[in-house]
Amino acid sequence: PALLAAFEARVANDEFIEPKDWMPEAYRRTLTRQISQHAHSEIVGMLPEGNWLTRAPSLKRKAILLAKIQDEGGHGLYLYCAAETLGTSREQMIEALHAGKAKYSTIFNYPTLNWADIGAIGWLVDGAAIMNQVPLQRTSYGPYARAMVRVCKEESFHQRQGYDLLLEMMKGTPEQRAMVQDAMNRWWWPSLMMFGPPDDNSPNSAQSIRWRIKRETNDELRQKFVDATVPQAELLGITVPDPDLQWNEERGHYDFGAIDWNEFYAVVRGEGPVARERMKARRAAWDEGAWVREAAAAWEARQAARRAAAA
Amino acid sequence: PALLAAFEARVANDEFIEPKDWMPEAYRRTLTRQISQHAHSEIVGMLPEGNWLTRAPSLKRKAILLAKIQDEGGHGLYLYCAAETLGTSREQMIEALHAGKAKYSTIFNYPTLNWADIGAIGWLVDGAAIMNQVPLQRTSYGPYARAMVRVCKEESFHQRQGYDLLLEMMKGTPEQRAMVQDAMNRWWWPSLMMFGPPDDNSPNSAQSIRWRIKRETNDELRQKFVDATVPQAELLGITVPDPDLQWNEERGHYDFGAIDWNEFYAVVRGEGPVARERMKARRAAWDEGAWVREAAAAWEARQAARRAAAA
Amino acid sequence: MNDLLFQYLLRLGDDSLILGQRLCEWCGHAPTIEVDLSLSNLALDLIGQATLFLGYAGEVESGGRDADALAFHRDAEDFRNCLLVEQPNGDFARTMARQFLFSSYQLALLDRLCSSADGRIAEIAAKAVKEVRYHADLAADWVVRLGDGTAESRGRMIEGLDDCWRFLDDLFAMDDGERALAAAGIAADKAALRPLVQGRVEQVLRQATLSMPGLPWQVTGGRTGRHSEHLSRLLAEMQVLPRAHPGARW
Amino acid sequence: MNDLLFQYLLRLGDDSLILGQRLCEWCGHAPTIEVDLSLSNLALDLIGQATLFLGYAGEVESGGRDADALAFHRDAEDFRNCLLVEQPNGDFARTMARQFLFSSYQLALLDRLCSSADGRIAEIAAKAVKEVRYHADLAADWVVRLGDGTAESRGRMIEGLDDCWRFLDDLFAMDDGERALAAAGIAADKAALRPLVQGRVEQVLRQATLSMPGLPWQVTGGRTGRHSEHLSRLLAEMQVLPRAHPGARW
Repeated sequence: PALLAAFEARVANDEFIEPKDWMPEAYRRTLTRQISQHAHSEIVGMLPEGNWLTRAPSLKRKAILLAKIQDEGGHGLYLYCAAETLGTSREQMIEALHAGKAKYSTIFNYPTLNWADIGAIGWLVDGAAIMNQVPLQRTSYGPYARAMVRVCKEESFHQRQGYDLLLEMMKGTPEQRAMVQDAMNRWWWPSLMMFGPPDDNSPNSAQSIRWRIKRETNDELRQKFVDATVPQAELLGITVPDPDLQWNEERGHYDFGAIDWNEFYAVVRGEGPVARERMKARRAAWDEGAWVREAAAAWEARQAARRAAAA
Repeated sequence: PALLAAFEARVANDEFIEPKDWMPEAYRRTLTRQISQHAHSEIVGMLPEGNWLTRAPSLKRKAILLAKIQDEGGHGLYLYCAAETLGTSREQMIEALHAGKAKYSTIFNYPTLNWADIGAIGWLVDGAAIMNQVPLQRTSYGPYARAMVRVCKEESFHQRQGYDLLLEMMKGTPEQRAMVQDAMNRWWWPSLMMFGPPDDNSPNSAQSIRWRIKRETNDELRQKFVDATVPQAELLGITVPDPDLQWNEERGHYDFGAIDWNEFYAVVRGEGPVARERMKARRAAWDEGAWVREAAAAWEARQAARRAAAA
Repeated sequence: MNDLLFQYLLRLGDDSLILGQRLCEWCGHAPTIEVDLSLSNLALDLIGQATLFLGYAGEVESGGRDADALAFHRDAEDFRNCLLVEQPNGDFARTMARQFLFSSYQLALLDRLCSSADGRIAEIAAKAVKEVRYHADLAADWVVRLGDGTAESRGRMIEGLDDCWRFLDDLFAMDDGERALAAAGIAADKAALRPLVQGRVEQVLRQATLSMPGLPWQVTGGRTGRHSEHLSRLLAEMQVLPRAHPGARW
Repeated sequence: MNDLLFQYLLRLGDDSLILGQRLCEWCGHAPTIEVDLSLSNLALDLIGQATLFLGYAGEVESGGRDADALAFHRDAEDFRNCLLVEQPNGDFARTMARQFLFSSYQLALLDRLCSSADGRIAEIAAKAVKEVRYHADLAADWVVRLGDGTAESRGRMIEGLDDCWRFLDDLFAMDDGERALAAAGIAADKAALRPLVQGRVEQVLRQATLSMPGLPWQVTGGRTGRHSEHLSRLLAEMQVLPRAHPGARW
């Protein structure tokens, strides 16, 4: 109880908790779940973009996309490392993902159907991710907060690249402009869902905010995202697929239409449009790579034995 | 010895030998090898054409090619049946193929690189096959001879379709005409090799001719093919890739250049340009289909048991 | 009405075209020669149907596009096939699960279209329905044989059906345009077909000693051009020559 | 001489482009995240080299084609890459066997081209040779680790090397044009490079406790546009958007 009080005081004081510090089990569990979920999202998130990598329409775009996906893999890597400081191994986390016990962002269960989707993911999905993540740079757990600093910097860069891709396409042929609008039509609502269930149905929020694992509510962040994104859509010259969207002078915010929460919960349950494909791809990569990991481990062990024998 | 004499007399008299008739072991063995090799060629021969089936450039051409490959599968099927009448099961023959013990026509170890190859295979490869097979309609083994009647009829049809495909392309764009010439450049020499080694290096020929398993020598058939094909190439408007080719007034035949027998023997050894790919594809189809064959057999057995129990 | 009819014919033709194309991928790679030949048979029938439906679509459109133009020069979002037929072959069980569901649906549909108020549709349907009766029987036979075969084949068939089950609503999806055509006796009322198809499917699964999977969240959009990630890849391969050589004849 | 130089630059650029494209296929599917990242690294370097070599090729040609036009609007028979780089990835051992042989070759080549009489080639080579040294080391490490790892990885590495061994002559093939460029100090004399590369390969295989495979019948033709069946399929995928939307900018 004295430990707990001291812990709560440090958190309330915006100090960082470090791996060797005492922390409540629930804090450890919640953080592990949140960070590993974030790591999984980075890794699974490589797939929808990877789907167009081999079909990127110019050498420059191919290189940009490749570098972007590589950054995501890098984020996944240091997020797994951050989570490991809490006592769960990367293998355990990956197995939980493959067993369907761990979640990842719902957004990656939607298909990428044309090249503009690559831009839309950068602009909308990374944009939404940034909204979620910027406050986490000051989250209470040190390794997570530091990881977030690097992640946010790179995500901002990706968001600008995505927007730039769409701008370029909007200057192009009618077919290209139609692709951009089509991408917007398909990604808008799933992007809003990325902020999670509405506040009145978000059970863990209060404690997470008290622990500085979360610093703003789902609905606050969602509103911020809408407010920031709508003018960008106008600048692009595309329509937001929401007839109820309008500026509310009084609130100083955009009002927007009702989200289809049935769809959201179906996707959370693992029934998203391409959820089966995503999990199959990840499991296949892992299972088919087992012999490589085993070989590398066997070789390392043999080298270590040789070094020991030589010493 | 009396049996043997009677057998030789019947063969010399151009009578058909039937499955239940007595026959020398060497005759049975040679025929089994020859028919199964022919069956394997039909089945492996589905692959180079299948390579372009999903890329056929019109619905009509896709249907024609599909029907053609289907015919080849059909030929394979009744050739295996004909070979089975000699006492070797289809499974045994297929396993011999996959183990590299049985051969198939060298020609199918060359890649199909553009759409004109589909025409060239019909025209040249089926054309060469017909030259080889027409005499076999009168071969001494009844089931083989009867299979050949049907095979030859269909192959002639394929040959005309192949030639028609090339004619159509020659009426097209410069790129299309270049494809036809390129196909000719690549398929001409391998087609000549289809008739096998030169007569002075063809060990089994004499006995095979005596047994009416073969009715003309390799070099005779090859000459026939050249004589028939060169005018067709001229009609198409393409060049035969052989600077030594010229009409020999005295012989009443075309003279042609030296065949690269080193290449031929390498391909016979299983080192043809796509031999690995062909065998991998066949083995994969067989191995990955094992569970289907087992399931079908298990179901049949269960049905038979049910019928027996009900009777 | 002409545009509605055009759209409807695309739906009919694209279903056959895309499934025929998928079946072509099996060619030379099936578990037995007999299976290889029967898959080719199905593919040939389907390509033939596609040629007729898309040919008629081109006439209705009167814009100078023939069946080949429609097959080889449209982008993914302009295709109107259901999501089910564009799904990858997977193993043989998945291919047969897909075929069984699609052919059962197509059989009921064509059976109805034999008495379409549009004479051309009725004519094509009358020809195709005979083919599809054979497809549906063949696929049903395999569902039974694999479902009631070995433990492995049973597991694969269950997995194959599971993979397809998300796409059933999409198969029967109708928009206002199609409803108008149905009211005019030209199109079939798919809602009315569904119980028929479901009955047939249940019967075959019972024979296969399999239970009906529950209905998971349904993925839809094929009929309005929102496809899965697989279609654009299928088309990249199928269309490569006409795209690389615009204007060439083959 | 300009056409010879153009052809030579295509050979250099196409090797990097096609291998880079193949490595892109691994993205998101590698055995570990670390491996995924290192394969992306290789691919990025290779795409970058392709951009430089093909860009320069376009300038030399002076026909208004830039690197993208050359990458996305040529047919398979106009590509000049060696057969090795267009071979499918297969499993990770095969990918690494291919990478090891190609990078060992490319390292020796670029090392020589750093002192090319053509300043632009020398410049590009000087940049690329640093990247490729890393590629060659990385691939050699994996050849050793897999060759001397477990029984399974050893078997796979042997199989992977076997798969590649048919394409070695093609890798070093030179025609008269290239020999003329070599005589002028612009191109490298590949015949002179071969023993170097072979020595390096032997050394690494020894470390991997593997023996040098014998040289089977060699398949050649990549440098003159006679490719394997794989290249046209790779290009159908890679080029699909620019082909479907001629004239569009991205």
